[in-house]
Amino acid sequence: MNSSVIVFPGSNCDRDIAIALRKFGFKNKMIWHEDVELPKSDLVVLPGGFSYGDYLRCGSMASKSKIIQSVIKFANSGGLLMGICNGFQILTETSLLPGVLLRNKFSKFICKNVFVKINNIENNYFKNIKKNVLNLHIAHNEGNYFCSGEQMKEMQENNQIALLYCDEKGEVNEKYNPNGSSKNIAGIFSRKKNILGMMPHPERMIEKYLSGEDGSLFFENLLNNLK
Amino acid sequence: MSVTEKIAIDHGLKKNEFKEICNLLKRTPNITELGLFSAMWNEHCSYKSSKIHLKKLPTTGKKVIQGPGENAGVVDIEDNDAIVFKIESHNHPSFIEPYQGAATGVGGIMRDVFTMGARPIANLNSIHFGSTQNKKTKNLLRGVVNGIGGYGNCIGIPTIGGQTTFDESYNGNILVNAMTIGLVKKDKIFYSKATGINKPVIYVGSKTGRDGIHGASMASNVFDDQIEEKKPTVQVGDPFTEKLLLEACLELMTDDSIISIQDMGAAGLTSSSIEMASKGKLGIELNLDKVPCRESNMTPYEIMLSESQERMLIVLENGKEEKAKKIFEKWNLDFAVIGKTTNSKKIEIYFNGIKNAEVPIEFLSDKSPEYDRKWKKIKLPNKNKINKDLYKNLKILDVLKKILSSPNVCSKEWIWEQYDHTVMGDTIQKPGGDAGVVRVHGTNKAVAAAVDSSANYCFAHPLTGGKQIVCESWRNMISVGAKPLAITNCLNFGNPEKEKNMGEFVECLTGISEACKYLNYPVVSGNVSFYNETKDKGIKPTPTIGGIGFLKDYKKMTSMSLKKNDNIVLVVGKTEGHIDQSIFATEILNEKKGPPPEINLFNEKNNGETVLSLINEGYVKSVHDVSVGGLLVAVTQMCLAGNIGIKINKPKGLVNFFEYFFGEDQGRYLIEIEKNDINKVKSVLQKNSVYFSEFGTTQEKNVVLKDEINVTIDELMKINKTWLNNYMDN
Amino acid sequence: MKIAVIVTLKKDVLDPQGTTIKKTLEGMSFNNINNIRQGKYFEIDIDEKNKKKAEEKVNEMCKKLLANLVIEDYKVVKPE
Amino acid sequence: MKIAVIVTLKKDVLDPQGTTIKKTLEGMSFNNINNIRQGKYFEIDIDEKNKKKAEEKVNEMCKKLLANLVIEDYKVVKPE
Ligand SMILES: Nc1ncnc2c1ncn2[C@@H]1O[C@H](COP(=O)(O)OP(=O)(O)O)[C@@H](O)[C@H]1O
Ligand SMILES: [Mg+2]
Repeated sequence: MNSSVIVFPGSNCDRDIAIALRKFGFKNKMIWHEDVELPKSDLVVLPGGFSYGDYLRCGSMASKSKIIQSVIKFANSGGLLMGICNGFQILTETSLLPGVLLRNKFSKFICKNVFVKINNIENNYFKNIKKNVLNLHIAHNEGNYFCSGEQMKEMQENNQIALLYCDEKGEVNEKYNPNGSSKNIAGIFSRKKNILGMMPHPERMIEKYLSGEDGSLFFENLLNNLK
Repeated sequence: MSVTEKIAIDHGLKKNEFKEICNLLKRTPNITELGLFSAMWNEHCSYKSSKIHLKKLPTTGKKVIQGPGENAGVVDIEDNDAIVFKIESHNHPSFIEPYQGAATGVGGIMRDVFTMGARPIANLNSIHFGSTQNKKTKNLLRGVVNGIGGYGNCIGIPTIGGQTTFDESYNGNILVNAMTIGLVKKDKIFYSKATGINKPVIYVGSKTGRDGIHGASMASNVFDDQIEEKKPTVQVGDPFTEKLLLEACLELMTDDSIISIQDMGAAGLTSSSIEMASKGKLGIELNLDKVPCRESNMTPYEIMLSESQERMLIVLENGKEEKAKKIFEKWNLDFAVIGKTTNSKKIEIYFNGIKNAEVPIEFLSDKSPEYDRKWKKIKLPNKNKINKDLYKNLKILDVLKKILSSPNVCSKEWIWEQYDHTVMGDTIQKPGGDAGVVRVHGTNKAVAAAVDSSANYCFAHPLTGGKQIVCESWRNMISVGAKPLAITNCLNFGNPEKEKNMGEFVECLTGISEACKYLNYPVVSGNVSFYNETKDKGIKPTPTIGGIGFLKDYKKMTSMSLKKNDNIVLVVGKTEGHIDQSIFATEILNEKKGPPPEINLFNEKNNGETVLSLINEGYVKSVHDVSVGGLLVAVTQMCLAGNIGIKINKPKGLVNFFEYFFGEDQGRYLIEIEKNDINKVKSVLQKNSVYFSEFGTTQEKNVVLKDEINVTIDELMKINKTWLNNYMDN
Repeated sequence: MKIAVIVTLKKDVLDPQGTTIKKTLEGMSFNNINNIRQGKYFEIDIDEKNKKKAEEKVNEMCKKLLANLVIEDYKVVKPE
Repeated sequence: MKIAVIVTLKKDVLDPQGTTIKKTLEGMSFNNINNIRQGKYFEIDIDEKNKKKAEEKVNEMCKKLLANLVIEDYKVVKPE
C-alpha cells in the first residue's frame, strides 16, 4: 500500500506519522506543500503540527497551499484522506469536512491520554477493528468541534460521526469531554466515509513504551482493510 | 551625537569602565562603538563578576566532548551519537511580559542547541514565582506557562520535565530558566569559531527590528521604579519562523558549507559577530546596508544592538552562497551576505558606504572587565531547637495531607498537561516522575533529564545547598535507571555588588563544584543571572541544575509508580530525622531557622551507585528518591503514580514519628523489590555497606500506618491534584 | 491606503477565549460583566488609491482567507 | 452597555501573524499589499448604564489584562 504524507511549513508530526505508517507496512512518501502533483496513493495523510504557526486560524493557510487542489481532487474521487489534529483542522478549513475546530473550552492546550469510542465501523478505517473503545493521545489547543445545527443533523443522519470522547467503558458523557466539543466529537467522516478527521494522535501510541498501544491496533487494521 | 560619560553611564557602564574604554581606544568612542562596548561589557555577556569563580567548576570528563565556552555543552553517548544541552535564564523579560518573555527564552535556548548541529529532542524548564498570595502570581504563572507551551508545542519539541516553586522572595523577580537537549552526530558538531579570511558572513532568519535593544543590559540591572520605561526591551517570539530556521539550518548542515555558526541571542549581531571573530582570532567586516531590516531608517547602533529573535549568523565556505541561499529561500527565510572575515583583528562596520565603527575585537572580549568582588562568608546556622510540644497537636495524616496540597509539593499536572510532552514519538517517561526520559531515535538508548534547585537550603547555607542540588539531580538520574552524565547550571542570584549576595554566589558555586567533582558529574554549560532584585529586595539564591543521564537500554528504565501488591519497599540510606529547613518545619511549624540537611558525598555516591546496579540487574520494580517532604510524601507519590497502596512498618526504636516521616535527610531512595529477590538485594546492599531498612509492603489499596493512617489512594490523589487546578482556574 | 477589518464570531458560536477572559477579570474583582467576546482586527495597507477598489479587494481577502464564514462575520471599517 | 476595544501591536513590534498572512495572500495572488498587522477586538457587555463610568472600567480592564502596554496599544471604540 502506498501512502503520502503532506508536509507544510510548521508540520511537526510528519515524521511521527511516517514512522507509524512504515512500521505497519505502508510504503510512504513525504510530499512538500509546494508540489502540485500527488503521487499515486492509497492513503493520503495531513499530519499534526502547527502549519503556518497556527496563525490566523489553525489550518487556514495550509488550506490555500499549492498541493491542496490535488488533495481535494484525490478525495473527491473517493481516495482515503486522513487528517490528524492540525490535519483535521485543515480538512474543515478546506470544507472537505463540515464544521470547525474552536479553541478548547478552558482556553488551554491539552496533552494527555483519552478514551474514544468508535461510533461507526462501516468504513475502511474501522471495519473489523478489535476494540470499540480506544485509548489514544491528544495534544491540541483547538480541538473544540463545532458545527451548525443543520450540519449536525445531516452528519447524524449520514452516520458521519467517527469518534466520541468517553470513559474506559465507552460511556459518552460531558464529564469525559476534554475540550468542549459538541456532542463529545473527537473525529468525523465525510459523507462517503473516505475522509476522516480526528483530533487524537494514533501515531503516538504504537509501542508499549510510549503512551500506549491502541494506535498499533488502528494502523494494523487500516492496512488489513486496504489489502 | 558625541558620547559623554553620562551617556555611557546610561548604557550601564561604570565611570571607570568608560575611562578604560577611552584609554584603550585612545579616543572617545562614537555612539555605535559605545553600543558595542556596553553590550559586550555588561554582566550578562562578559561574566565580569562571575568569571573568576566559574573557573572552579569541574568541566572535563571521559564523556565530555565540549565543555563551557561554546553555545552549549556536548557529551558522548556512544556509537557516534552525542547530546548537546544547555540551560538559560529569561528572568527579567518574563516578569515584564510573561508570555513573550518565556516564549523567547525557550526559543533562545533551542537556537543555542541547534546552532551546534543538533536537532532538539526535549525541553525542560525551571520556573519560580512569588507567594501564591501575591496578586501578580497567578497571571505571571499563566503567562509563563502559555509562553513556554506556545513556543515549544509549536516547534514540536516535547517538554519532558521541569520544576515549579513559589516563594515570596520571587514576588518582584520571577525566574524562568529554560533548558534544551539536542541530538547530534559526533562528527557533525558545528562550532562558533570562525577560521579563514575573506569568508562570506551570512545573515539568515527573521528581519531585524527595533525590538529588544538593550536586553542584555536589562539583565544586568536591578529593577527599580522605572521598570515601566524599560519595557520596550521585550522581544516577540515567532515559533513558526524558528521551526523553519531549525529545518533550514539542519538542511544546510548536511554537508560542509558552514565554517562557523552562531545564533543571535543577547546583544544580537554584536555579540554573535564578535564571538565568532574573537574565537578565531580574526577580524570581521560588516556592511549594515545589507542587513534585512523590518523598519526603515534603522541606525547602525540599532541594527547592531537589536535583539530580534530567530536569527543566525554563519561564516560560509567560499562559493557555497548560492546553495545556502536556495535552502533558506525554500524555507521562506531572509538570507543576506552582510560581510566577510578579515585579518585585521578588528570589527569594522560600514553603513551608507562609510565606515561607521572600528574597534579591535580584543577590547570587546578579552579586555572586558573582570572583578573579584567582595563577598561575605555565610556560617552554618545552629540547629534550631524546635519545641517538641509543637508536635503534640499534630496528626500525621493531617500533616501529610497538608503537605501534599501545598503549593510546592502538589501535582503540577495543570502545568505540564499544557506542554506537548509526547510529540516526536520517543518520550518514554513523561513529566511528573523523577526525570523525563526520551529515546535516542531509532536506537535502544535513551537520555534522562531533570532540573533541580532548592532555594531554601541554599539560602540557609549556600555551601551545603550547592552540594545538595547536584546530589538531588544525580539521584533523579539514578531513579529512572540512568547513569548520571553531566550537568548544565543556571545561577540565579541577586545583586553581586552586595557582599552578601556575592557570598551566596561564591559558596553555592563551591558546593556545586565539590559535589560535581566527587560524583564525577561535570559541568558542561551554564548561564549566570545576577541582579534578580527589585527595590533592594533580592531573591533567595537559586542555582538550578539541569542534569543529563544515559540509559544504554531504554527497556531497563525505572519509574516511581509502584508495580504490584505484596512487594517489599526498602528505604535505602539512613534516616535521622533532619527537620530544619524541611517543608514540615517551614510550612507546618512555621519555623524557618536552622541548617539544611547535611550532605555526605561518600554515602551519596555509594547509595546511588548501588541502587543503579540493582536496577541494572533487574531487581528494582520501582524507585523514587526521597526529597522535599521526606519519606511519607515520597512513598505517597509512588502509590499515586502506580495506583497501589502500602502498609507502612512502624519505625523501630525511640524515634519521633514526625522526624522520621517528614525529615529530609539526604541520599535516600525508596525501592520496590519482589519478595523472591529480597534476600539477594539485601545482601548486595550489605556487601556495599549501604544502610537500609524495610519501610513497608505494597497492597491493593490504601496507605496504612497502624493507629495513624488509613486513607484511600483516591482521596490522596484528589488532594494532591486539585490544589493547583483550583488556584489557577478560580 | 489603509483599510481595517473586524472579524467577529457569529452570535451562536461559543467563544471560549472570551469566557476565560471574563472569568479572569472576575477573579481580578471586575464585577458586572455580562459577557465578553473576542474577535480579530486587521489593518491592511494596500497599494491602491481608489477607495472603492481597495475595499473590494479587502472584501475578497476576507471571504477567501481572513474570515471563516461558517463561524465568523466580518466588517470593513475605517482604521483606528 | 456594550463597549468595544481594539488592541494593536505597537508600531515597532514584530507581528509574526500579520507577516505570515501577507505571504499567504500573496501566494493567492493578491498583490500590492504593503503590510498587514493583526490585532484583537473585544466586545464587552457590562452592567453599567453610565457611559463614562463604563468606559472607565473598560479602560482599567485594558490596562490590567486585555492589553500588555509593553508591546500593545489599545483604543476604546463604539461596537460594530
Ligand atoms: N554557570 C556556568 N557554568 C558553566 N558554564 C557557564 C556558566 N555560565 C555560563 N557558562 C558558559 O559560558 C558561555 C557563555 O554563556 P552565555 O553567554 O550564556 O551563552 P550565549 O551567548 O550562548 O547566551 C557558555 O559556553 C556557557 O556554557
Ligand atoms: Mg548562544
